[in-house]
Amino acid sequence: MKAALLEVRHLHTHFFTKSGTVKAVDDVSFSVKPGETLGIVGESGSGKSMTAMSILGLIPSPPGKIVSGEILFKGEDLLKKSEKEMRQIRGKEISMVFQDPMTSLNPVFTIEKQMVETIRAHEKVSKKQAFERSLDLLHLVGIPDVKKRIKMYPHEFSGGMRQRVMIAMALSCNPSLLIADEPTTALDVTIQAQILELFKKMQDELNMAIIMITHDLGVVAEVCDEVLVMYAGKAVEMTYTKQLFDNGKHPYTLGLMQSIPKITPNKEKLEVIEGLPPDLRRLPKGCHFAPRCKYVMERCLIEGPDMTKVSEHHTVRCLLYEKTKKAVKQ
Amino acid sequence: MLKYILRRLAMLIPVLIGVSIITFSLIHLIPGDPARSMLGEKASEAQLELLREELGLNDSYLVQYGRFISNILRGDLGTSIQSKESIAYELAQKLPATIELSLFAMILAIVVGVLAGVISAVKQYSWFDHLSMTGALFGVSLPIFWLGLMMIWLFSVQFNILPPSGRMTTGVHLETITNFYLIDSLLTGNWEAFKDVLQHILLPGIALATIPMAIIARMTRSSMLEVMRQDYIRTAYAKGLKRFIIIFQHALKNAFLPVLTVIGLQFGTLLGGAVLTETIFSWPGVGRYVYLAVLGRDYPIVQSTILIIAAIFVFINLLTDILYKYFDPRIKYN
Amino acid sequence: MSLQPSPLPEPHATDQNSIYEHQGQSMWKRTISQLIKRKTSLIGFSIILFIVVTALLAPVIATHNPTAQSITDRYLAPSSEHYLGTDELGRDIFSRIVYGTRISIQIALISVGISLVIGVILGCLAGYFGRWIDQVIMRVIDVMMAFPSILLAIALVAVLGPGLKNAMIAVGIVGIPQFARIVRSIVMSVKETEYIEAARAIGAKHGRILFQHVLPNSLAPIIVQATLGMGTAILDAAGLSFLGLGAQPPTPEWGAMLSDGRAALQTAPWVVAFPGLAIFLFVLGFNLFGDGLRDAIDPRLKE
Amino acid sequence: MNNLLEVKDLKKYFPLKSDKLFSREKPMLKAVDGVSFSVKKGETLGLVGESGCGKSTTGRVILKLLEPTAGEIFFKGENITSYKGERLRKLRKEMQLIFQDPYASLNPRKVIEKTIAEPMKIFGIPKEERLKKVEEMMERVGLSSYHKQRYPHEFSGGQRQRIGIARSLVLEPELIVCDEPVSALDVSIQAQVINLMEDLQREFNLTYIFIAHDLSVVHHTSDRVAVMYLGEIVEIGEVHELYTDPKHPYTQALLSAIPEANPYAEKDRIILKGDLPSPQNPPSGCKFHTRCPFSEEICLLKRPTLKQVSRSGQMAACHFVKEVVERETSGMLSESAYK
Amino acid sequence: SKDSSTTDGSHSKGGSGDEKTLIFGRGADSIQLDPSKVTDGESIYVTNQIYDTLVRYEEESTEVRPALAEEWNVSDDGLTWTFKLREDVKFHDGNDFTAEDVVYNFERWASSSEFIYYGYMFGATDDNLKGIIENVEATDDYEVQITLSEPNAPFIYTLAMPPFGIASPKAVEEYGDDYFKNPVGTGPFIFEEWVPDDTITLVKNDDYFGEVAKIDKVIFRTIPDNGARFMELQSGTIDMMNGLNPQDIETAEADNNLEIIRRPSMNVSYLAMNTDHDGPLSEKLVRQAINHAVDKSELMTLFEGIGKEAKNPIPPSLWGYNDDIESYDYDPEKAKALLAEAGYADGFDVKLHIFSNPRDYMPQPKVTAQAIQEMLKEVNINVEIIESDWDSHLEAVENGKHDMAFLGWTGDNGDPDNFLYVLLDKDNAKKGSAGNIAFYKSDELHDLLKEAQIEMDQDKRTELYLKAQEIIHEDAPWLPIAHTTPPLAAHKKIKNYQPHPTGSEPFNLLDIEE
Ligand SMILES: Nc1ncnc2c1ncn2[C@@H]1O[C@H](COP(=O)(O)OP(=O)(O)OP(=O)(O)O)[C@@H](O)[C@H]1O
Ligand SMILES: Nc1ncnc2c1ncn2[C@@H]1O[C@H](COP(=O)(O)OP(=O)(O)OP(=O)(O)O)[C@@H](O)[C@H]1O
Ligand SMILES: [Mg+2]
Ligand SMILES: [Mg+2]
Repeated sequence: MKAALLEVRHLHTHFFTKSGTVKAVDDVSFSVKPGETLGIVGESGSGKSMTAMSILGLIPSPPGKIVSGEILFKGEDLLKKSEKEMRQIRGKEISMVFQDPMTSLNPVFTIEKQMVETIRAHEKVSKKQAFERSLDLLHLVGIPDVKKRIKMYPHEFSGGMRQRVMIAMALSCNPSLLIADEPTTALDVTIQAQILELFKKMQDELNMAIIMITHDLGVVAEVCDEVLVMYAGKAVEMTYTKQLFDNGKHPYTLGLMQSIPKITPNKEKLEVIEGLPPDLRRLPKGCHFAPRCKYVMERCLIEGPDMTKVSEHHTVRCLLYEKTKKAVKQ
Repeated sequence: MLKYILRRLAMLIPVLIGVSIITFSLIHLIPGDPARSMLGEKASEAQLELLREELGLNDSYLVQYGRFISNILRGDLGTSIQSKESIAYELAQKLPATIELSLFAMILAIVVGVLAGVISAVKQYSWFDHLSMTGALFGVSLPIFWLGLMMIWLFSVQFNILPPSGRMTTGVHLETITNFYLIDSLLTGNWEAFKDVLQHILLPGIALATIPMAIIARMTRSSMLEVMRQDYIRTAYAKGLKRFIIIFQHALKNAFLPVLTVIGLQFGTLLGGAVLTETIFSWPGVGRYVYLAVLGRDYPIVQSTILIIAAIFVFINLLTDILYKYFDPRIKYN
Repeated sequence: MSLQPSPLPEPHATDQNSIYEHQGQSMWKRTISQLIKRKTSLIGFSIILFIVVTALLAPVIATHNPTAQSITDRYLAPSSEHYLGTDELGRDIFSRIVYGTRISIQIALISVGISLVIGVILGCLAGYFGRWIDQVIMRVIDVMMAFPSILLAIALVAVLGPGLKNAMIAVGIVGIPQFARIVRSIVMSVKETEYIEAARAIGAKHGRILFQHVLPNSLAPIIVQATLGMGTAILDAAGLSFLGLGAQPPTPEWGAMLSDGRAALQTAPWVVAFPGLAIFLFVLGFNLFGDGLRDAIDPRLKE
Repeated sequence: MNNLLEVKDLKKYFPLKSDKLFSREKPMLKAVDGVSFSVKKGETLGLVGESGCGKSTTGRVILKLLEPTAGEIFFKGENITSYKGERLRKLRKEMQLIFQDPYASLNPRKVIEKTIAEPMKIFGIPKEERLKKVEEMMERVGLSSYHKQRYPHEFSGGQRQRIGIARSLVLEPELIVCDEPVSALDVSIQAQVINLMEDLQREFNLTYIFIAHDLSVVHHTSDRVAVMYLGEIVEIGEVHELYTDPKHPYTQALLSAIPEANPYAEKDRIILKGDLPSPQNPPSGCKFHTRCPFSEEICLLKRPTLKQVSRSGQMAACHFVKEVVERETSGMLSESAYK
Repeated sequence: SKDSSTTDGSHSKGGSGDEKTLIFGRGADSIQLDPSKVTDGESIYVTNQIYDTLVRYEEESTEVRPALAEEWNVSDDGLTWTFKLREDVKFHDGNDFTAEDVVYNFERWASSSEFIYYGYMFGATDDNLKGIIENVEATDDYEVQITLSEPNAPFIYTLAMPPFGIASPKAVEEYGDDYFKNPVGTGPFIFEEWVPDDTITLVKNDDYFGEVAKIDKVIFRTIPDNGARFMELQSGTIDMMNGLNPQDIETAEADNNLEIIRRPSMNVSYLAMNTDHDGPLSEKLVRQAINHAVDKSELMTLFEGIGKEAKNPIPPSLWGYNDDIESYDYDPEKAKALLAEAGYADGFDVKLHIFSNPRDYMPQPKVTAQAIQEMLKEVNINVEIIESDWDSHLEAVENGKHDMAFLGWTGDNGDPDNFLYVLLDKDNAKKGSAGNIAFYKSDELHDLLKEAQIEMDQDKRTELYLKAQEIIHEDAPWLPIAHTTPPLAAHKKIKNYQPHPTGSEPFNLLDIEE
């Protein structure tokens, strides 16, 4: 087995706001191996983005703070690095693509400027060289007419094109890890297909690890090797993609999969997870999902479960499986 | 771009016509007899009538307005009733003083305001932030005529370190080239004069700069805060750029746009404030000129000067619009 | 910019959307609690309260008759008899400033009232009906905005004749464009919201849409602008009085007091200093409170 | 069955501001450009397409919230295209709208009771009846009556959407245009709202025009589906047929692009090249030709019309699909979306 | 010239150069430098340095002494005046001064109504632009004869007024319309430069026929604000100033470097009551009551020592002053009684028009007005103060729009006629251009004043004027307020400065000693 490229252990990221502490990331652990794709799914506000931002050390502070945990990248704890060292990692070792391509590029600079400065921030190359490299990268991600396009401003690009530019920029220093935070959510389906295709192609060519954040199980099924499911700041289930779809364990995961309409000939009534996601400032005692859970037990309202191994490479945070844990232990 | 400028210029025409109508009608509603102002207390009724005829004051308003406009288009701003001097000439004499003071104040306001705003935003809730924002709040709440007087009292009366009035000490020699004394003294390398001029411009400059400075600082701060929240700033961080570059290049260039508009509008405050400031500091500029003309009901001056000031203001705003376009590639001009 | 297809909505439900969360009738409750939390707005509110109470209780607070002269006692320095000294006619500055609060409040209310009423009407018409109505109104506003405001006020007072009443009218007129523009832009953006479309879809008429939906939702920024406008009005009116175009003697208007005391700047600086401080405090109060109100009502409205 | 609504060659052009100072020809944005379809009573017509293709505009024109540039709208057989004033207001009782953004579609200054009651107030329904109806309706959409005096911001997105639905139902309309009613909601909430809408449809015998860009949702909710591209309908047909046997290359690409929640699915994706062209300046001929993998010369020159491509009434606008009047199973391409 | 904004040498600062420069600060700029066309003091103050008149006033009085004319005589009928001119005089442009030049100037003044003072002093009208001056003739290269149409007692004094300064005909012709900013005379100083609203620079005339100036250069600098001007004086950037705030007198006196110089008084400030309006002010009793109701000694404190209570329209320094008249004493009770007698026991409302800028004879109009407002309140008269700038004020009061108004007068030529006839004769109570803004019409007074105008014997005239003042006192159209000694402030190094009662004086005797 390959050694993990990135390993996150018991990450806790909290926001200390006037109206209370938001536990945006609340005990999340996972690991990513080189060349593999990890998907993180979960509903809005479940802490997906903040997990990613924690890795890059970009939690807005104040009010945010990484309270505890370890983030080991190539064996070194990123949380112990200085701001200057982190700057050397961001954009070079780990780069990121954001959800909204319309707003992720600086509107007042040309694409050229934004590409070139990224390269020159990390490598001692001339402007000319950086420019040449930018042209190559843009070409690689499928921007037509690169020479002309590179002189343009972001607003002159469509959403899909901008996302390509973002990806090109993220790839400019050959990162070993690419974090994509809902890179296709803002795009139309046909464009989304293009971008997902591009991701696959890039991964094949450049052999980097990808963390793909999404709320769309379809995307997960399509591109991810492994999946982490998050709910209300907590990691609730992690396993291989196929395993999750075949044999998902957590009631939330199950509910999620049943509530999306599928294109099948027989239309049934949709299964529904009743209720609303909790307010992260006022989390219920015990299991956070308990108020919406079909299988809720009395214990669930009192006890917060830990991540439990249910099988090789499959962990779940649910009291239903605690027995299994004991069994495995024995 | 040129097309845009031309279009914007064309759009100014109705505004300028409106401005001219307002100035014209305002001044014609002012009670009082200009002929009497001109001839003084000892003139006879017949002399007055003669003069009225001469000035065309007996014509219909429409005829007078037509004459007013056609004269202005020919660069003839009329003649002062009191001094009998061509107003265009007198304005040309006083405009440099006002422009120099306004620009000095504006540059002061922009430099200090933007810097304070940026630092406050970057170090939100720090002592600097609190201090400069309190200062800015005081700045927008201060009556500048009072501030001017208090500064005179403090610096001229109590400490006697800065002069209370004028542009330059009488007797200091200065070759004038541009009529902007600061520039002229630098051009001729006349350090004594430069120091003297600087001392003179300091107090009125500060008084005039106070409000724009405060507003620019507040605007810059909130605009910076807004921009710093934007996705592309997060992108810049994620790219591993230096904080300094992110703040002063990526953020400031975006944050400056709304500030630019405010700067344009603040020229209005400045030109209006010049009336008060120039009066207090005996600054021989247009503000004092127009105020004295209002008091003396030298209405050709009031009419022409207000028109010119409004036109200048309108053009400054046009200029900021164009600059805006220069800074913001997104703007489509329609 | 506006014609590009908008990106698909983000599937956010819990965070953001503060612009909506901060509205609603209970906005007032929320606003008040927000205001109380903020030190600055609380200070601003206290200042305003202090001024209003001073105005109400002027006869009780004042130590002297504000217009009573005692020429032999002119230019007395501050003392226990005259807290803030006396002016050129031996009048008690403290008492004059105390009574001056009444005038200042009156100026603020009347001037802002004029700007508010006319500005809101114009802004609503322009923003709601658009087309040529908007064109006409906005061109007029453009022309008004082409004049530096103090200059326009001076010109207006020159026409109307000096005096407090005319100064208030001039300051009010000069303030119209601000209101009209703010109201217009709010009305335009509110008009585009889906709940207005919903109202149209259920067959509501213009009057109902305007008064039941558009105006109530435009109220917050208007109130903020009105609060901040009070400070500006006082400053402008004091400026006019300072130039001799505003309040006339023996009215204890602060700007006029300052102007009258100017000749004695060297010998009796307190005659100038205190009325100026009073203006400053008054304006500061409204600015602090207005800022706080804006932040409390909607943080996005900032500046 | 009767057609409740029929739309013929509907067009909506938005004037664009010209770049030139003086120009005779006003540039136009053709948001909806010749759309025809009909909706039967009690059915749900799905309207899908990429962002900006004119779905919402179509919905709004039908409701006469926007004046059509050209074309005709028949509602219950009556031509309502030129209805104005009072007659139009009467019509509002029968046609309603549900919005996409649950945050923006409720007046934040009104308690929800007033919001829900407002349509009745406008139509002069007495207060007593109003109150009763509001309570009834709230309960029906799953809100408790103690919610009545609350403001919209005190509700979650899903709940707000329920309020919006209640508002559009109180007048007991026949037709409801739902403009992406669930796309702003989280997956788990989305399902709740979809279920509710389906229940209501059955209960009140409603007719829906269901606008969405999510093909799975449309599939789930609709009886028939129309696919729009740049202001035109490129394909329309019964839902199963359309999804299993899409005739138009665009529909095919669209369907193949949906990421499927099935890790075992091995799909041959049709990846379209390029972006959606701008409706300000649409391509000539077949508007899809710039992205179509099969485009030929004729596509640049001639605009294809909708023609029947299957016996059951499926229609597509492509030069390369055969017109079918008889029963015939042929398409130029056929690939099932079902796996 | 436009390319040099001010002069070189900074004498005022340290006396390093050999040039002696006087920097004189004042509140307003000159309007024109052609004295024959203006009436404002600031213009005349400068032209008085540049021009000479045929005769000049004595240094401290309004008696006349030779100037351009060495000697003169008048025929017994008082109609023909002969002037013998100096022969050693040159204009600043180098031309010799001759009798023809005098004739030219008189003809110029009589050519148009633009020459306001000429018309005003010699009774010119639009129909008769010459007025009482029938003929001016050069009887010799250096002799001029002036023939009048009627005797005019103040004639010779009038000729000493600065507006009648003799200009160089060549220069007048050469500059045409621009002459007003290119003045050429024969006076002790030569015009050098004018930067409007800023400075006017004059240099000494080494060829002056009289006492050649001790200083090399005079710069008049405009600093509108009284306080600011005083601060400049304190910091030494100007040497001398007029228009001192009364408040600053004490400060100046306490300053070791400064000195207050008081100009002898030849003015009066008053409150005129419009007798023309129906209502209380048309009643003599009411006007007397008002005179009784105002405590002038109290008012004088507001004049900070530069004012003296007035009881007559003419200042005491003038001949013909009637010191026997007894001032209305301050007695509110009596005032109330008089009001009751007139039927106004409950008082009445009245408007008082005042001007905003200080003037020599009334340094604090607004404050003074407020003081009077308060005093009249004691006797139930409610005064509303209406303040306007000088021009609007004049316009309003000359048209009789006021109930009561402040105004004042500074004598032009040291003749009582210049006060009494101008300010109180019924001839001058015409709406629109009234000098008599009380619109006081007394035939008795009119006859006296007319008689005095043509009477050439000074003693007889004195009699007439004494009588006139009695009538005025009794009818009380005015509340006379004060005669002031307008203060100037100067550095102690300024020597030999002798201010003249008429308000302006040449600087040729003045010197600067470090
Ligand atoms: N600056 C902040 N202050 C306070 N709370 C914050 C802040 N930023 C994020 N949060 C909270 O942290 C939680 C997790 O946010 P995060 O952005 O990670 O969610 P997400 O899973 O990415 O959701 P989405 O799908 O909407 O992007 C949310 O509840 C959010 O409200
Ligand atoms: N009022 C308007 N003025 C001008 N153009 C408009 C207007 N409304 C819509 N458009 C344009 O018409 C086109 C179609 O818009 P429409 O909102 O109908 O698309 P849509 O299919 O609903 O897209 P989305 O999925 O983004 O909601 C777009 O290009 C849009 O920019
Ligand atoms: Mg996120
Ligand atoms: Mg839409």
